[in-house]
Amino acid sequence: MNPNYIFTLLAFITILCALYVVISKNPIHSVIALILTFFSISAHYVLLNTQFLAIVNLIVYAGAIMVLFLFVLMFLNLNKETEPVKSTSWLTAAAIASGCLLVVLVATLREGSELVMKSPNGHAGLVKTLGKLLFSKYLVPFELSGILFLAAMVGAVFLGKKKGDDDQDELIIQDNAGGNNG
Amino acid sequence: MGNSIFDQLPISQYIYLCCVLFAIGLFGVLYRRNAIVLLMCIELMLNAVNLLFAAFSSYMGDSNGQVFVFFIMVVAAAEAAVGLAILVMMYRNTRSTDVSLMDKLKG
Amino acid sequence: MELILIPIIAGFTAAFAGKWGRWVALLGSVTALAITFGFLNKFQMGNGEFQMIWDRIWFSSAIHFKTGIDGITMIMLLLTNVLGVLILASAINKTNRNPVLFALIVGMQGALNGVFLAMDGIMFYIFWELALIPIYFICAMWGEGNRFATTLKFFIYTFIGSLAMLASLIYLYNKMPAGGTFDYKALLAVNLTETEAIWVGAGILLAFAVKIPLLPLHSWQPDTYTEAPTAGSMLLSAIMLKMGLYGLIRWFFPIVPEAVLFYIPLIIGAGIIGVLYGAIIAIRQTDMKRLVAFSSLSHVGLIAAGIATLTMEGMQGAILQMFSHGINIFGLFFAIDIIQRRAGTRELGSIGGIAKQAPRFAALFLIVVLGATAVPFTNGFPGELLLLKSVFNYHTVWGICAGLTIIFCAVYMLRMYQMSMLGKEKGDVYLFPDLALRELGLMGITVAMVIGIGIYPQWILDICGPSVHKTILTIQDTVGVLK
Amino acid sequence: MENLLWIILSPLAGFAISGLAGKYLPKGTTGWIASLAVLVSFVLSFSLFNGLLSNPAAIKKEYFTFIGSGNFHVNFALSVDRLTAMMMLIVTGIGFLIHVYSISYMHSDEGFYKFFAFLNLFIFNMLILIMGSNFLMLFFGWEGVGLCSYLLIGFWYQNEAYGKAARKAFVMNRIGDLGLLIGIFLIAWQFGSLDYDKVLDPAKLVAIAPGMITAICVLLFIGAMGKSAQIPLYTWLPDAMAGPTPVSALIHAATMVTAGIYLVVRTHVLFDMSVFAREFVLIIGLCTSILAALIGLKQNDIKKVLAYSTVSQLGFMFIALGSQAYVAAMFHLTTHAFFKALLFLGSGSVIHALDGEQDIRKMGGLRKAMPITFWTFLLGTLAICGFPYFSGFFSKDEILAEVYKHNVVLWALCVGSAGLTCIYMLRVLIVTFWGTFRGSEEQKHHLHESPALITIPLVILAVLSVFGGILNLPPLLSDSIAHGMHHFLSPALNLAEVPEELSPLSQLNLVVVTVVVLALAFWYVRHKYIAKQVVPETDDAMSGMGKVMANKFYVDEIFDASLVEPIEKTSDFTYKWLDRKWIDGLVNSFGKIANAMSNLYGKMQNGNLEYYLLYMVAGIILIVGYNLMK
Repeated sequence: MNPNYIFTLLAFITILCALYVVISKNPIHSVIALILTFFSISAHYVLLNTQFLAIVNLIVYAGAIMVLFLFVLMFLNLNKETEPVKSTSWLTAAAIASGCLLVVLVATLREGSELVMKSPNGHAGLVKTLGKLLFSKYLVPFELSGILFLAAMVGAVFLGKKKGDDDQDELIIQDNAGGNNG
Repeated sequence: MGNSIFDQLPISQYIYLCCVLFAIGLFGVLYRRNAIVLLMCIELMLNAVNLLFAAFSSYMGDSNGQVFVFFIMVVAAAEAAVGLAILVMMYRNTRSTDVSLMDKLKG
Repeated sequence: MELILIPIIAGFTAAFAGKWGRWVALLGSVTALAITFGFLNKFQMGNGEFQMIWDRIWFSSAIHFKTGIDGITMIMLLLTNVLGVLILASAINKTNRNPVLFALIVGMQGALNGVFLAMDGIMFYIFWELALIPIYFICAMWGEGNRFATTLKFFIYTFIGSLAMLASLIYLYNKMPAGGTFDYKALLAVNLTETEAIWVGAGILLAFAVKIPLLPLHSWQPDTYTEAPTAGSMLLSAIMLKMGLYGLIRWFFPIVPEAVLFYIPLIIGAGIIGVLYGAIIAIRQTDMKRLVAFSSLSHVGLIAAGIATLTMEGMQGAILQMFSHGINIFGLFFAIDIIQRRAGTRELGSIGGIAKQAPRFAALFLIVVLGATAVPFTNGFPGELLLLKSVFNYHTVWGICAGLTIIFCAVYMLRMYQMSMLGKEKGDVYLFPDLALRELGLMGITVAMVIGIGIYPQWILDICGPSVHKTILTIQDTVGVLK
Repeated sequence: MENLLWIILSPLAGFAISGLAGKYLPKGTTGWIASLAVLVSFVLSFSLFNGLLSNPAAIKKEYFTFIGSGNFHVNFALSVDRLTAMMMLIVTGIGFLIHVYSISYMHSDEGFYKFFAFLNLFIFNMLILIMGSNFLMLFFGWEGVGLCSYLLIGFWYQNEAYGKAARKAFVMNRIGDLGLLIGIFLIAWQFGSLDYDKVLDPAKLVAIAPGMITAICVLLFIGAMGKSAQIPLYTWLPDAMAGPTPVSALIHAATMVTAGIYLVVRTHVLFDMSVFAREFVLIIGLCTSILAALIGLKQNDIKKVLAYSTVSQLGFMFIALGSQAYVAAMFHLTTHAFFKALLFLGSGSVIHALDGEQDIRKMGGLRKAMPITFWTFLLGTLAICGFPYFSGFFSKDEILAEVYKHNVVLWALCVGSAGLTCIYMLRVLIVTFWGTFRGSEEQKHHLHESPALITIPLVILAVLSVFGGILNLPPLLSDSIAHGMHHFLSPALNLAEVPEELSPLSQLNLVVVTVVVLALAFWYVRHKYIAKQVVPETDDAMSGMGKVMANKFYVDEIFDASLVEPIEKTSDFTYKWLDRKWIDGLVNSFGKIANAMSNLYGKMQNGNLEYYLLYMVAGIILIVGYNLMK
């Protein structure tokens, strides 16, 4: 099968799903669309012969992160189409900005594509190769990323903790809540 | 066989795809008001970058690029965790996840 | 050296001396005057070189604290210190007893002395800026009307000019071979191409032209003069704008002689147009201070034009006229201040007939007005005569245009005098007490100087003559004989 | 030799004493001190004059360098030659008489001491003007007398109209002064010196371009125009009558206004070189003379009539100067000083008696009440009219003869002008002193002859007016004493010893024609004002040409509309539009731009996250785009 067809198909799905992420009013739909996007991206990885990344992408993104998102959505009960729509001027501004960036990026990276020395190597994406690299050359960053995770975890826990101890905070929260309800 | 993809498919295709994904993500970041969707769009942009990294890495036969993708994923995961925690905090305080309400940055 | 430090120290002391502040300030000021007279005594007449040079390394080996006195400086020092004392004395005994005001005035006197004494480019620049600080606070703290906006405008305006000057000085320094200094003589010695000289000159000229002010950079002036407190207006017009004119003589033409031919017509043109412009506007002003401000614009335009002719007559006339103008404008502002304090306004048309109530004041004020009108036997005349002659010799048409000033000046000065002092009593002048002893003394000194210089102006010309001659020679060395 | 300095210092001292101490001295004392100061000058001048009679060499004295800068060197120096001496006698002599007169005239004025101080200052400046030995000294005095004139015209400063008149006088004088000053600059440029000795040296003049000399002459004459009230700068003089009458007599009739004549006579060497300048002087003089006489015909203010008469007579003097008859001009200057001072003082006496009334329509029949004033005024009038054997007859006749030599048409016009003089002067005389009194009852009750201090100067001046002609008799009458003034002045002026003469017959003819014209004028006035007892109509009743003449041909109005208003409009325009709106506006616009930018950036920092995101993206696009462009 011509990889061009596969690529085109995958790209089509990817972009479609990505667009739906942005367009959909319901956050739940967005999440699902995003998961689909991630799947298609993983497929791209496979196509590129980078199996490790494909797997990790699925596990980390489609698995862990997106579940987190869903969890938060459920937790906050946000699965309604309550989001107010921004004005048309914002729509134009956003469209123009992203359009411009698109043009600029394409223009920049196209030059890069010509510089690429095409010496593809089937082993580049293998788990073995990557594992060797990670535990030799990138050992320190690898360990550091572990610390980063720890910090992120602590931070997330700290932030997410309900500050019941602090009366003042509680008061403010109640006030706000009252204001919103009223 | 495995190499044929690199011969038949020019890398520019990936560049276009990634740029479009990135732009879509950006558009979402700018246009949407729901903070969760915002975060998701950021993930989308990160993925676009990841994909590009991976593409270049494969085309050039250099694994270093993929290591970076790995690290980006690490950072993205951490970012998503912390970001969502902040979001929950914000929701507790304002009963909303509308970023338009986050206008207290003015000095 | 002492001349700079003593007033500044006196200023700092005075600021914290509370009730005694003004006397401390006055003491410092008078001491400075005494030192000036000491210098005048030591001064060798007929010597065009710098004398009594005092030279220490300041920031680095390139920047010295170097002072020296030549004839031109001597006159400016006399002007600064005589008027410094007078202005301080005129400000004392007013309703405002804040020692900071007096401290600022006397500090300003020190900074001005520094400007005139400096023989080092950076030192000149530093004192040039230093003089700006007290006047800013004087105007902003004791001014009237829209004082903050006006003062800020003045400050920024002059500051931009000064920065341009600094840039020019640094450019000159970079042109020197390694081991150069900002010394006056070293700056003189730098050779520039004509284009370079024009650009360097533009930077320096901008600083001076704003301060003088030359048309069309004058628009800070009327507002600032009008809204500044009287002491501020006096300092600004009597001494500070002389910095610009002095700068033209000392720091502009000799430094960029290569560009002289380019700048002469420019400065003379701007000066003469300023003469007419200021005079014509002054004719219809009703605020006395604003009127004097525009008359000042007119007078300094002529002075600047005279300097730019680069002739003995023009430069000496300019120096003489700077001195005279300082005295006259002090007298005018003082008189206006007296009127304003007693009648509550200085708006022409709402006062009149003061002469009837205060004949002595009327007589003294008249003499000052006549001095400003350049009537013979007053100080305005000889300077104006020399200036007009130099401009006339430069170009007949310019000369005639400048000459119109003697007509317009008579019109607006006498209009001001008549509307305020003569005619039927009008406004709140029925209980206008005649001059008190202090005021009488100050006006008396002013008038004595007006007439004294009017009758024997030659002593000023004698003091500055050789230095002026040397300055002109310096310029001519580069340019060749001008015209 | 120190006398020279004392001559000028004496009035200066008088000024200082009366100015500073006058307030505390009794009025009489101040007046006498001031008069004495002038008398001292007069006596010293007279002794100088005596010395010069025997020895015509000029006396010169330099005191100190006044201004020395570069090539420009001017000394404070005095010099006296015969011309100067004559002027000094006129100034100090008449000055003294008028001082004495003023003691009585001004006795009730509260500014008495000030008045004498100013008078003394005037004498001082006038002496500087004529005694200075270079052009700058002349200019000093020139401006100085203008200043004194200003001070004295506006002496009653409470009246705003007077103040305006004073200012007008000063400003108009300054216009002339500018001309003079530029002339002086030209002289300094061309001759490298301002000393009379060096400039007025005929040998040197040859080297100067004729055009330059013409320019100098015209500029000097512009100065003279201002001071001596010639067209177009004459309108200040009638207004100057706002000053006290002695001032009008001294400054605006006898001395200051003749400074222009003195200037031209002094520099006649230059004028001799330039035909154009002479013709210019001649035409201006003639026009002024006729115009002023015409206006004078219809004026009803006694002082205004005299003022226009002065303008007219000054025009006459310039006619003489234009026809190179310098001695004749000086002669007329002298006699005019006598009789015009007399007339002014006489009118002052009348005004004094009538308590400030100046309108001749409210006078009349004063002949009996004020005999001395009447008789002296009559003599003065006859003298100015040129009644045979009075001083004016000789001086005017000489001018007419000189003009005749020059051009017959001009001569005819001059004779006409002399006739007009005769008409308006007699009109004033008759309307004032004949007929019945037309003032109020109260004034009538108060009518009295003036005190001796007023009448004595009148009598002295009357005598001089009658016999002043002796100074320079034509040879027609007697050869031995003829041309006294000519002989006296010729060394100072470098003139030939004996003037060129017309034949006795044509002289006689001229005289006869003149006398006939004058007789006609007499007859007309007699017919109109004595026989018919016509009183000038009121302002409203005037019409046609008469109204135009009474309104001074609207010259003032024309000046207002063509000069004053445009300048004021320009001033407003320049200030409000050009200065405030554009120049200041431009400067402020920098501030405004900065402010607007600051506002803009301020708004951008609205604290909202989304905006910040947008800015960030824009920034990225710009940076990447910029790098791309590179």
